[in-house]
Amino acid sequence: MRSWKVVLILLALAAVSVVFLSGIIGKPFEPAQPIAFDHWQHTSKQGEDTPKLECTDCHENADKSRFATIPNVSKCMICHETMKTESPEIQKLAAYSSRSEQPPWKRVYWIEKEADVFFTHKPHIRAGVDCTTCHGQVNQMHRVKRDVDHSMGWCIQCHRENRVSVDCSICHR
Amino acid sequence: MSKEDVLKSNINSDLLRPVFKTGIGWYITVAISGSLLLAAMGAFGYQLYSGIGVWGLNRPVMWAFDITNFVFWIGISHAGTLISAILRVTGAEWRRPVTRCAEAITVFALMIGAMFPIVHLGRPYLFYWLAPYPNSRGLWPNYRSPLLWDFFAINTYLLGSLIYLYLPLIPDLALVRDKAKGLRHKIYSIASLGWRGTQVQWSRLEKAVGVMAVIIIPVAVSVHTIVSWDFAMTIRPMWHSTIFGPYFVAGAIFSGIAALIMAMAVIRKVFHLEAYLKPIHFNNLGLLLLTMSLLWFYFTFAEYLTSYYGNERVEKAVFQSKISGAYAPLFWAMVVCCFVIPMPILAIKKLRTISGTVAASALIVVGMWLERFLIIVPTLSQPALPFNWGSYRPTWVEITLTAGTFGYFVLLYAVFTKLFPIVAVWEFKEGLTLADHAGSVAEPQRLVAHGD
Amino acid sequence: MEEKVESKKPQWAMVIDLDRCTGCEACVVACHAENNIRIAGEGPAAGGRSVNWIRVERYYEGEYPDIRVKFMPVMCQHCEEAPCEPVCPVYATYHTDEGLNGQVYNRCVGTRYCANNCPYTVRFFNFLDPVWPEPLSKSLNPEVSVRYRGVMEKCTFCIQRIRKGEDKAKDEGREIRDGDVNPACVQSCTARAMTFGNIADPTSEVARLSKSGRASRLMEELGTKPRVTYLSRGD
Amino acid sequence: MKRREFIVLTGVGAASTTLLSGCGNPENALIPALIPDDTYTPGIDYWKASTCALCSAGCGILVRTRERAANKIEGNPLHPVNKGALCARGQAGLQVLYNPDRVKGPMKRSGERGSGQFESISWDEAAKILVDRLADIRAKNGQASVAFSLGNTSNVNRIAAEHFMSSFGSERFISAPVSSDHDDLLFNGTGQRAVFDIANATYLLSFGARFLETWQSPVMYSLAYGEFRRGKNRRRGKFVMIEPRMSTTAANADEWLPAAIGTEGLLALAIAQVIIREKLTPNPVSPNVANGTLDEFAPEKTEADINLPAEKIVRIAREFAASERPLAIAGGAAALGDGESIRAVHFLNKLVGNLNMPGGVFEVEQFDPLAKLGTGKPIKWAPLSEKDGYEGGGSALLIHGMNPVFHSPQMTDRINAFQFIVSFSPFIDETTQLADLILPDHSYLESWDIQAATAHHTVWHADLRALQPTPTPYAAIASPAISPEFDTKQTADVLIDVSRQLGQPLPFESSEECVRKAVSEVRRAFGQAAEISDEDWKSLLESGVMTGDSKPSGSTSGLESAKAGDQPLAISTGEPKPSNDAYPFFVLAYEHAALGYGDHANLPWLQELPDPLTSVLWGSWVEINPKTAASLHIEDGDLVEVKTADGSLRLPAVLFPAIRPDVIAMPYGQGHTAYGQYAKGRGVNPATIAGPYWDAKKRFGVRASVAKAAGEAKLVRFGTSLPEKIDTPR
Repeated sequence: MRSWKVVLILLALAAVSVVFLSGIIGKPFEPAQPIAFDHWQHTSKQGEDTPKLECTDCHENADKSRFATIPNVSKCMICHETMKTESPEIQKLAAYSSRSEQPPWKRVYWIEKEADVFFTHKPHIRAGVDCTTCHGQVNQMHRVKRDVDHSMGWCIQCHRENRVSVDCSICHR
Repeated sequence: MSKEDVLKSNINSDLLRPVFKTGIGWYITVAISGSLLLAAMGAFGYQLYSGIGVWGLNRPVMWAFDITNFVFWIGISHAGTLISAILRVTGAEWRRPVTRCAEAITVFALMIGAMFPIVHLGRPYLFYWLAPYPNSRGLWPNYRSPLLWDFFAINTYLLGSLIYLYLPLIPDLALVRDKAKGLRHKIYSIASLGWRGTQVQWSRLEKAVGVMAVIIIPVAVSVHTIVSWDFAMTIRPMWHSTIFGPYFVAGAIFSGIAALIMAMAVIRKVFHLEAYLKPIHFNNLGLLLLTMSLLWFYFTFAEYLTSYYGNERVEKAVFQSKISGAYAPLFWAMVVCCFVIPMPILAIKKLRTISGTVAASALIVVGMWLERFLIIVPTLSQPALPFNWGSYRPTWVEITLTAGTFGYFVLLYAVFTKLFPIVAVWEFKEGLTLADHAGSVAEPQRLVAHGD
Repeated sequence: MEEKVESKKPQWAMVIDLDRCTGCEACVVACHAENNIRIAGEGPAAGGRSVNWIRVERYYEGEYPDIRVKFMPVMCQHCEEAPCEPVCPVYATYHTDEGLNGQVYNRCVGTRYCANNCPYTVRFFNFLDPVWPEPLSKSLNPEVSVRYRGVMEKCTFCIQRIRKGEDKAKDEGREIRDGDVNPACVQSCTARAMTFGNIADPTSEVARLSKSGRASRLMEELGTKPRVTYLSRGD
Repeated sequence: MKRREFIVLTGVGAASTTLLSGCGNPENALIPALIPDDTYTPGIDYWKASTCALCSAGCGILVRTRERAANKIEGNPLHPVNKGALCARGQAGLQVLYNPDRVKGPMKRSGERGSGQFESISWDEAAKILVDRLADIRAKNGQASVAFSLGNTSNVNRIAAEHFMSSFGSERFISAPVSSDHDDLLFNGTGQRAVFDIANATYLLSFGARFLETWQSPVMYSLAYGEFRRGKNRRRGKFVMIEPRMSTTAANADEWLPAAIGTEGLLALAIAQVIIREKLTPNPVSPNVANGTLDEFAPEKTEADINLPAEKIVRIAREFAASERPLAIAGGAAALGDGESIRAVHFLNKLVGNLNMPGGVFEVEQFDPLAKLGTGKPIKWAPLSEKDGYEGGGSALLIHGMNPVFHSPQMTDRINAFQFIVSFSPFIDETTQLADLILPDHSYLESWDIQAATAHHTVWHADLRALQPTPTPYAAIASPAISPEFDTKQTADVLIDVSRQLGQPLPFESSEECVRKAVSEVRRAFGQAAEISDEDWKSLLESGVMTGDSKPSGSTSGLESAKAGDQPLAISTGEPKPSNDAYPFFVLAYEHAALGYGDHANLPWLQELPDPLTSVLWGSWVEINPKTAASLHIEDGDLVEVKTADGSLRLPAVLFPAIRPDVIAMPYGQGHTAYGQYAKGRGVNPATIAGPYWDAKKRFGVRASVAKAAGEAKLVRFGTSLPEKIDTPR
């Protein structure tokens, strides 16, 4: 009788912890992209002929606009017109370019519309915030995954630490 | 056997009959009140799905039936606990058959009243944002808001009232336990918390009930005061009034007693408890009601006179809309219902019969609902800048919700009488014993719960 | 880091010259366009649910034929002692360090208490979800939330334009100047009856005008300390 | 299921505390908008210059676009007319562009004519139908069988239409039959224009000119009015308005004089008589008035007709003449008839000598470089109401920027008589419903255009301590703010296309080329090289405005030689007003400040804009003096029936304290039977009982009866109905 109760309690506990732990150690969001673009290869790979790009080289509007923006295929083709043209992924890219289409990239980070958040890249870049602060070590990633949990508390904490305004209307309007 | 003895021997069977025997009338009551509740739930579902726009609210009338019902039911809830506690603390003997009936009203009215602050929200599913709990947003509720005070006050009152209802129930639960069999026996065993009727248990119960009675009085007073502060803390004409605290408390007790009288009359009739709920109870409560009626009139008069005398533009607009404007029919109906008719009925001894007091009570309940409505809507519909004056008309959704609250109340009450003796058996017996031993200094003999 | 909380934030305020105001209501439509204000439609408007963050109130004085009309644009007065703020149980309305009466739609649970405690009746509730038929929705301002049902809304002094102005000043590495920021109503005003600016800056136009002999604030006696100053018509 | 519905039903709300959630990726759809190209960066505002087309004032606008959609219209600060300000109508232009009821592409009639049934076709097919039918009709009935009905439209479209008709060989241009406008009356139809320096006036007498709402150029005059009231370095001007019903403009006046309807000219002469007899002006007066010929208009003799006390008229006359820079303007009911009233009012200006003076009347300097782009032949506009235009029978009607069936429902049959009707309207309005072919024009925000004129400003020059009248020639260029939202085509381009197919190509290849040629003309006029560099062209499209040199104003010949003042005696003493028991009231049908004469009834922002005085929205109403209403037992909001000899209308009554007891007033604007979801079936059309808006004589002289009618009235108000008072800042 008693042992039966213990077993029941243990089972319940196990169930609860599975639910909780799965939330914590669950795999981060890591969508498959139409082209297997490798951020590491473009930014961090050491070698003679590696480009070692800065984030803002391709996400060129981060310091001008609300959005960092995703590079136009035509931008990729500036280099890839000639470089690594034998790679099947680059051939995919070239195919998009020749059809003057953009690859249907999957977003990794976004803000729910319901949150009414008007996040703007520009002031963060102006203030010298490193891209990795909010986006994780994308420069080390082969396929981009969501590494940072953009909860409101997380935003506020950073604003507080850096003595930036935490006025609601900085983000919500 | 004397009449007294007959009564004594029948106490248990009389008072426990409703618990064990179910008449067709009960089913009909439950069916009717239940369908009212279902209709209200349907209306609320519709409101959730479509938005609160299905109500008749508008700019500037942002509160109407919702908050009227809230204040009304919180007011009704003052019937019980407060009356029973005051009577218990002051040792009024005639209270004994009345207390449970009253306390149940408190809990149910409070449950219904407390729903409205959630129901009336634009986004009801976010009501928990009012609760202070650590969250990833790093946000806390605003302790300056009277609505938050409400949140705490009502929860405290509900909790206190539940305890205050439950404590004196224990011996009676044990009584039912002893009479019941099977599953029912098991449930009541758990509910009666192992009550054996020992001397120690009795004295602890007495003490606990006594303490709760003392505690619950200030809580009850504070609850309706805080409800009144929802209005009084604003700077709206005819809301911003220092008198509102006591005015609301008086009004609450007023409507509460009226509700109690009606409930008692129904129970008396339905469960044939004529021997327990006697004309004396109605007479005494009637006198109390008379006092409150006079008190209510005094407050109302004082409140309106100051507005009238002050003759301030913004306040005058509201005042006039009530006295002679669009809300005049409702206003004068309120005065008639709360004072003009009930006062003579209750003041003249000949009329202060059971049916007399019930009639007065029914009018008072209606009148007090109107009073809440007239506090809220005329002020809101006549803002300071006259360009924005508006009006209000309820939709079927609000009317259904309001009707549903009454259905819900009756349903809860019907179910309660099914589960628990509506007249406190032990308290009643205790009263009889006390009366038998009147003058004796000896420890009163308990009429023990189990078996006789 | 560059974006520190500064000790001296601009304090936004507005002055409305009732002698210039013609009651043309250009400000009303400008506000609708800038702030994604819903089109209520005939039925809801009849039920008192049309939304006008800024409205032109009209009052008659005198009897025919010696009758005069007074127009008075009224929007959120951004009171320094705003009655709406303390009553909100969830801080959905609050005071910003720039002296604005902020409204966070996403935090609002919809008690409507703020609207009931506003003596100016400038708060508007979203009783139902707004309807934006295609392609009308394309004209929505991407810098402003589209409010959904169940939340309160009101004039923000065009917070998005204030932020834009501040951002520009910061880009240019300077303090905010008079004329950097103008809410949509002020920008559109056909008779230049409205002036907006930093009242903490004594050289600003609003600071100068708010000291005018014609200046008064709406229902000052309530102690709300409105940030909107009206200049009376005078003769 | 939408996410919001899901939230509601599951009751979790915004329980997810993170801004990001793992399930689904609804934002993927936004990715394309996040990809920049050569011309566009997401998240950044682009401002495009254009010209407002919602009235004829031609204010300069800037359109804010983001993510390739227009989201705001503001006044162009560089534009000399509106200097950055913009009225309610102008702001609502976005809803012309994004109106859900726009015609999405070319269509041809598929059902009976007037049934409103159309089927979509391609532009090629549409052009073919047009070419074939026009060629056919020309072959059968001659060149003159094609008529072009041209209302408010862009200059580019107008120039294209001119060339098209010229090459077609037809001269049948039909205009909105505005009998004669203010300036035509003032200058006796010479084409000269006048402008009034309200900003610098110290005393303004307006005889019915609603210059703050609808008259001529409301934004320009509103800006001037602001200065008139509280300009720097000047005293507050006094403004007196004469009008039978208080308009929003009159509501701003220091004094409102409800003279009897149609007596504005009489009142002007009465004032003139006082000025002359009391020798209040030092200016010499022409001999035929000095010798007392005006005496018959003495206030004492005319006060009964004017229905104002003589003392009041004398006082106004003295104030007017004594003021430093007095100014009189005429409009509304005063623009009635053949101009007698306007000239009588203008006589006051002459009397006080304010022609070409600061705070006075200016003749607008001619600046029309666009004339060189036209055919060179002046268009002979035939009014639409002229019978000979409608003998029909095998002729074709091309109609653009006009909706005669709505404005004058009586005309429906005559339009129906045309064998082939082509509409260029972007909306299916009442006239377009009769069309056989719809070739939807772009909205003005998708079109090319250019305007050129002279702006007159007299501004207080602080350094010189003097007023500086400075006419400035300017040109405003409108380029498409966004790419076309629907499969529409600018009418000029359609005409270019069709002309080419008919073998008579127009002198420009596209509307853009037309604008470029016009810019060259303007540059030539400004003494610049006609050729424009790409860089200048780009910056011109951004700024939208080019201005020439300002020079002090000179010519007054037009104003001097205008009939004004020389023959003021032509005015009759009051309109004939036989008392009429059957119809005891005058109907005043006036232009709705926001909806105009109904052309903007399809814009929801304007429908929901409360009328400033009555606070009515989304409908029609009739204003009645409360005393009159009481005698008729009519209460505010009651349904009433207004009857004239032409017919009757049922609409809600509004008790309006600022209207003459013998006048009832109702706005034009509503009563559409087509024109999209926001306009259709709303309110009533006063044109059915008071005549079309262009028939001024009829409009201000129609008699009517009012009676309470059975039924529910639909009266929607934003503000309260009560004429309450309030002790707030005034």
